[in-house]
Amino acid sequence: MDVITKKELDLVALLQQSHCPTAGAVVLFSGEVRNHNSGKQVKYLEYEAHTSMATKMIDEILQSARTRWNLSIALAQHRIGKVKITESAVVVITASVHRGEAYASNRYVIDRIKHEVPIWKCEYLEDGSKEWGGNCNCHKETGDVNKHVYEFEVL
Amino acid sequence: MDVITKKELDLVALLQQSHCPTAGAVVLFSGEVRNHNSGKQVKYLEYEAHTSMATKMIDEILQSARTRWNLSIALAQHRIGKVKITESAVVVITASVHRGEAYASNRYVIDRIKHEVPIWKCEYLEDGSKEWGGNCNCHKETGDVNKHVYEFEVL
Amino acid sequence: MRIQVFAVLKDFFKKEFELSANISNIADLRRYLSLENPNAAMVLNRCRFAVQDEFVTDQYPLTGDEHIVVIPPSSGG
Amino acid sequence: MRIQVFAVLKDFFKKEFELSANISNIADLRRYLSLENPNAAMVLNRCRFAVQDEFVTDQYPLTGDEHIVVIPPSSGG
Repeated sequence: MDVITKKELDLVALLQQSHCPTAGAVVLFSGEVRNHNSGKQVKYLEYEAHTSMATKMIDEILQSARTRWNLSIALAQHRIGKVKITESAVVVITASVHRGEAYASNRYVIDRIKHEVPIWKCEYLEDGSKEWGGNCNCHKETGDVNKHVYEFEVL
Repeated sequence: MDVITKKELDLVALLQQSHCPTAGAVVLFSGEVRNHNSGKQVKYLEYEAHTSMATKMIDEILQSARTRWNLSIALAQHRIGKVKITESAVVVITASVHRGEAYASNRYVIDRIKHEVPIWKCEYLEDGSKEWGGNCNCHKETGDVNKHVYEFEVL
Repeated sequence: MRIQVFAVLKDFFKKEFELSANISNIADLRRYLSLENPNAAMVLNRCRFAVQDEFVTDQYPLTGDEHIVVIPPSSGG
Repeated sequence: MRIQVFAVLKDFFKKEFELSANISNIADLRRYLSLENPNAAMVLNRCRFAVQDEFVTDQYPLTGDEHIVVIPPSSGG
């Protein structure tokens, strides 16, 4: 499976391969393109990645999640190129013995992907303009582009 | 859709109908039958429900989640009867503008279903014995069978 | 009154049965059932009771015409 | 050295270009690029830099043979 792909994400196929006799809980997260952002009407998004680094970093994040929460399954895939409204841009699936770990690790993986991994989105708006957006802004709080405020930590 | 069903849960169909132009985050939880519990080898589970009350209560829980987190989508389905290893016994899907709400509400719905709704599981073990199990034990802490310690609250 | 039990209680009682004893409220019923089957007493202490699909408290008065559901602790999911 | 930029930086620089200026480390490179295109200075201040697909610090010394990737703040997902 390509971690970074130009193809439409096949959530169904990924979900179908995510059942495991030792796991009691499977959590799937799908980050999908909304028709609105910060009050603006969005037509579609376009994602760009530094593919080699992004692939390596996502693999490391998944491995770290597997170890920390003793997961049966941890996978993630991020789409690049044009992604239309309601289509999935990123999917994360985690499976574990109990549900607490599946939720926590899932959140951990998506938070780290969003903050750290070299993937960018450009919003193409209904008014014809475009905007590179949704940047990680943590440096404003932490004073360091390598230090992030993760949602999974402040819950 | 029957909230309580004897049929195999169709996660794929449910996921496919859970994309919404206004939602940026979809979370699916599947509670699946494990081959082990408390050190015992499990052959399969059998679920029983007080269907009329369970249906009404799950509907109320979903409605409460929709309101509290302003969800685009909230659905849940619980299977009864025999459920085999790796099969899904319960599914919860939530969708919202941002991911925080989708995760939190999903957790809220499954926690309340597990603690409150009149559904019971019986474990059929590899050694031939059976065991009604996994009961909500919150009364030991709260002293009241109607007061629960929800995982979503202690996170 | 008609009593319906679920899950583990079916190991102690018939799934559904009539009761014509003089029972004035839910607390009474809980005691009555516990005395009838002492092995079920521990579970019964943790059960919720419902009349017409609504949960009722121990003080809920019974006339004898009710359909009462005895609900052991949940273990769904 | 070869510079590769991504995302919003492509509005300010060519996607990939050669640089032969005398630049001794990443902090120098950040300053050089900011002076070359002051409109990009704010973004550059928030960028991470990578050499051979590994993040490097401002103090990382440059010889001139490197392939350097300039990485604006992430916005995936």
